[in-house]
Amino acid sequence: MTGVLPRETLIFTIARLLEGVRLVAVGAASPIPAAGSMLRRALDEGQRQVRLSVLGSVEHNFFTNGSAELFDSAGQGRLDAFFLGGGQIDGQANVNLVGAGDYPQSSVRWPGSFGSAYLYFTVPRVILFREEHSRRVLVEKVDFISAPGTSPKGVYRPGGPVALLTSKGLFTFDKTRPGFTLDSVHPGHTPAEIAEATGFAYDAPAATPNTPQPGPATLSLLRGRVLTELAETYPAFAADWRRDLAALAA
Amino acid sequence: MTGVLPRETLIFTIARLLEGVRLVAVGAASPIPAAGSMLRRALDEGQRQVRLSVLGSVEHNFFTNGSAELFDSAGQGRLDAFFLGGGQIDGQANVNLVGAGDYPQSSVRWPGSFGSAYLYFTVPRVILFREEHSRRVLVEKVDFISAPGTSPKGVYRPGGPVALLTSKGLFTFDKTRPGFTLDSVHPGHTPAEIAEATGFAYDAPAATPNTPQPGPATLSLLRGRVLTELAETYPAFAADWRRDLAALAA
Amino acid sequence: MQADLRAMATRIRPGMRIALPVDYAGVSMAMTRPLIEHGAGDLDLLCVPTGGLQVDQLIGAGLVRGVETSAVSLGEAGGAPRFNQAVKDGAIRLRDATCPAIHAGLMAAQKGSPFMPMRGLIGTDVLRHRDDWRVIDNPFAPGGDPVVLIPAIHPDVAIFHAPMADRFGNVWIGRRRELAAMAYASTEALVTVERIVEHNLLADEMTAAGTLPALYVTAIAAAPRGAWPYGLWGEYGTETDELIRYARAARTEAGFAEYMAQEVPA
Amino acid sequence: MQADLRAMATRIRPGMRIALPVDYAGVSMAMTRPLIEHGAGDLDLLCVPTGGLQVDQLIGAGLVRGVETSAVSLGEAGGAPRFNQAVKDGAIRLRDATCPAIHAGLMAAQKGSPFMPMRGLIGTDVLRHRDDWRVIDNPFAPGGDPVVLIPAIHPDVAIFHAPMADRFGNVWIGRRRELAAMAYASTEALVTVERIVEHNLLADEMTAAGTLPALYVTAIAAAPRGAWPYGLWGEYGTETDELIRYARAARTEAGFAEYMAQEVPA
Repeated sequence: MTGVLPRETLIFTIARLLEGVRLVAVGAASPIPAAGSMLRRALDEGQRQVRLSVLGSVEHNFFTNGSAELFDSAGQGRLDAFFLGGGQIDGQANVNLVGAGDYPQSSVRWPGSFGSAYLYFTVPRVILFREEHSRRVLVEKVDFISAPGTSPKGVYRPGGPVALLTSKGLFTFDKTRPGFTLDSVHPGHTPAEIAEATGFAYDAPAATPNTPQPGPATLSLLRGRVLTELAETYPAFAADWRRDLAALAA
Repeated sequence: MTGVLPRETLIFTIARLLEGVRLVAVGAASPIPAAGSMLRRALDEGQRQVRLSVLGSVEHNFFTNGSAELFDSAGQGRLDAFFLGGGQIDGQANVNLVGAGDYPQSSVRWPGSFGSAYLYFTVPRVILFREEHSRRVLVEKVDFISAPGTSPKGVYRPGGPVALLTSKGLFTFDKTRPGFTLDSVHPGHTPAEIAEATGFAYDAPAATPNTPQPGPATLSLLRGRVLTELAETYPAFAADWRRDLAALAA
Repeated sequence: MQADLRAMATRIRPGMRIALPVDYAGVSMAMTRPLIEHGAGDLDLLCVPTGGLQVDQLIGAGLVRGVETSAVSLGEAGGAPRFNQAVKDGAIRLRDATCPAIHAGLMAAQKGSPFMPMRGLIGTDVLRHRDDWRVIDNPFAPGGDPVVLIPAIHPDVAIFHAPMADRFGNVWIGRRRELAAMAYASTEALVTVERIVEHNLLADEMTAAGTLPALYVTAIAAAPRGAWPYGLWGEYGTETDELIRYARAARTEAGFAEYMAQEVPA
Repeated sequence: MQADLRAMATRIRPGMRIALPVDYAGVSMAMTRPLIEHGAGDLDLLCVPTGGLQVDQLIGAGLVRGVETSAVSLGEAGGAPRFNQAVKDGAIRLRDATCPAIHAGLMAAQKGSPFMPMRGLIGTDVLRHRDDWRVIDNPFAPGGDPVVLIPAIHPDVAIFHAPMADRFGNVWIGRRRELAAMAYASTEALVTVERIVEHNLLADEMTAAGTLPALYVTAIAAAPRGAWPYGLWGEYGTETDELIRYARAARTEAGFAEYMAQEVPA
């Protein structure tokens, strides 16, 4: 389907994954998850209230009890969805935000685990989002477990991963197996390309569908209201997006 | 020593017991402890800062984190002194704020333990203050321990009672024994009268001194600045005090 | 009686656990009569951390099954007569606590933790009568060092009164952070306010600092002088004479009923 | 360099544990160079709950023995070069944490409790490398249910930047309550502010709601734009270009030294 930008597919996919949420939090510097959450909010308007908190933002942060309040709200069961990236993500949905190689003297050091070692356990719908889809990122086994994909029976674990979204496709996660299943492939990509770029084993249907694209009404919401809202917090990303739209129209 | 009101002796005694404190907290409806704390603050001015918090007061309460902050400040070791009363106080300095008779269906029910079961453990200098000095209040053994006077070895106990002040006299508390020692008798009272009115055994020197009285400079501070400060929070008590002063002068 | 207060009261169902604030923090006295009229009983009241007039009236009205509290009194007006009578009669299940233990239980719920440890309490009869608390040896100490664990307290509903709310559902609680703590820990929060303002309280940092976000607030109703006869910090003082009048009347069941039948001044 | 900033820095002694806030909460960048000039080393930094430019510069200056943090980065400007180098070299003792664990440790200190329990963490390598944390079975659960205990964190000094203070020593921190949490848990708090006002911040309820009382504040100095190049909420934004300029320069030790030798714009 032409006329839809790759980033719009990602945003729309995130909005689909957020169906039914009441409160979603987005980390700093996460324009696509933020846009997906804003689209969800716009789509649900009049039916249910979707609240969105963007960490580190003054504008889109309604918390008033310091940086602990996000984690508290998760502990209270009020936070329905959150996004995690990761320097490495493996086939059991273990996430590594700390570094590659031996710990602590990592050969490559990333910033650190942030709140993942808590939020991955407590937020019911964690969406793994990493645009880079490569064997460097999607590995057989992470070098350091910032947060595990699943927990043994008896461990308090109301939360966990539901999906992994990359620039190439969407996987769902089955915690009973545990493992990923390829759910859909984004336009312009193929199942074979995904297999080549993925370092862990996963299930895949015989024929993997294409990732659904936003219809005209959704697209107009996305390019109108959502783009405007997003521009307040992510002006650079919004400008890029507008440039791409102009190129598409040309 | 004539010319000093009984309540002024009590206030001055409290100020003496507070020597060296940095932060003292006073419960609601405690004008004499509040006045003693204000006198301490006035006496120390220019040498050390004495902070005073009166619970439930808007004027004299500098806390900004709700009613938990008093207890937090005690846990942090910032609160040096606090006052406790008690429906019953026994010879081991156990305090009962809950009720007389069998628990829970007390024959007389008092409000409850408030913060005593924590503050008695954590505040280094707890002053037991109860004006009524009778065998009904000062008992052999309390019916309910809201807070114990001492704790076995191994129990975290940086705080505890240092003295018991009544309308008749002042006792100090020795936690090693444990027990009270009569320290001084207020003007107008006698050791024999105290023995008669006290329901628990205590040590007493062969000759018990009189409770020290404020000198002229202190008295003028007390009747000037302290009385004025106190009147903001305890207008009725201040008016009574002024009436007694007028009678004294007449 | 205002329709919106009555509507808020209908959210209360029998057997719920209700968190109510200390007398000086912002008691929604305006909700007391609607709660009694609504009549949902078997309530377990949690006083944060002590109770007063509202608790006494709900007990007097027969709606209360249990009370967890660090104290109940009418302050300068003396003991709480209906509470004291119910204690004597063994008519309510009493859970005597101490102020920081109630704060600790709410904090555990706020954090999503199963419990909070707390110093003190060892050797008290408060602890001895709480079979829902536990004592463990501090695992960080070389040996011994008993410490009390207070389980999380999860009220169904918190009810309180505050100076203002905005029309987006945010409530200004100022420095009375225990009101936020109650709301964080509770499933729902019902709030009465002196006034509802048009501007968003979160829109500037000065008002935002004292604001409980709408996320934690279920319903709001305007109730001017809604804490009366209690005062509201920064707004008006307590009418102690009225508390004394109540204390005298409520010494008997009949006197209580007569007092409660009177109209509340607007 | 201001004399009062220099005087504040002299309160730091070698080996102290220093709490520093997350980049958007109010970092006292104005104190960074005075701290380096003062030169007290062997510091253990506690990032509340993550660190950035200030942490990187203190590490680069060789003052840091250990870092406890949930992350260190320069945000949009990328990784923290001196931190990353020190990690690779094994030059600092690293205690990787997760944000709520740092909040929990500070909360334990605030409450005077020996530890706080925290959900999550089980099965992570974060936990596996923390021999100072403990796992116990939740005593309130029928069996099993492991839960992690985080010991109290007691920093010697908290250092942060806020919009204003009054001349009585009270500091307005707005809704950035982690700054209060840091101060409660720490023995001392050193605070820089945009401005010092004449009126008492506690005198009216609106400003009081966002005020950290002087009880917790050791020293205050005015340092206009004292968070630069970070922003200060409600005051000014982050100058990302400057962070990028630093990130490039500090890739090498020499580049770092050259950057730090430059004057800071007033």
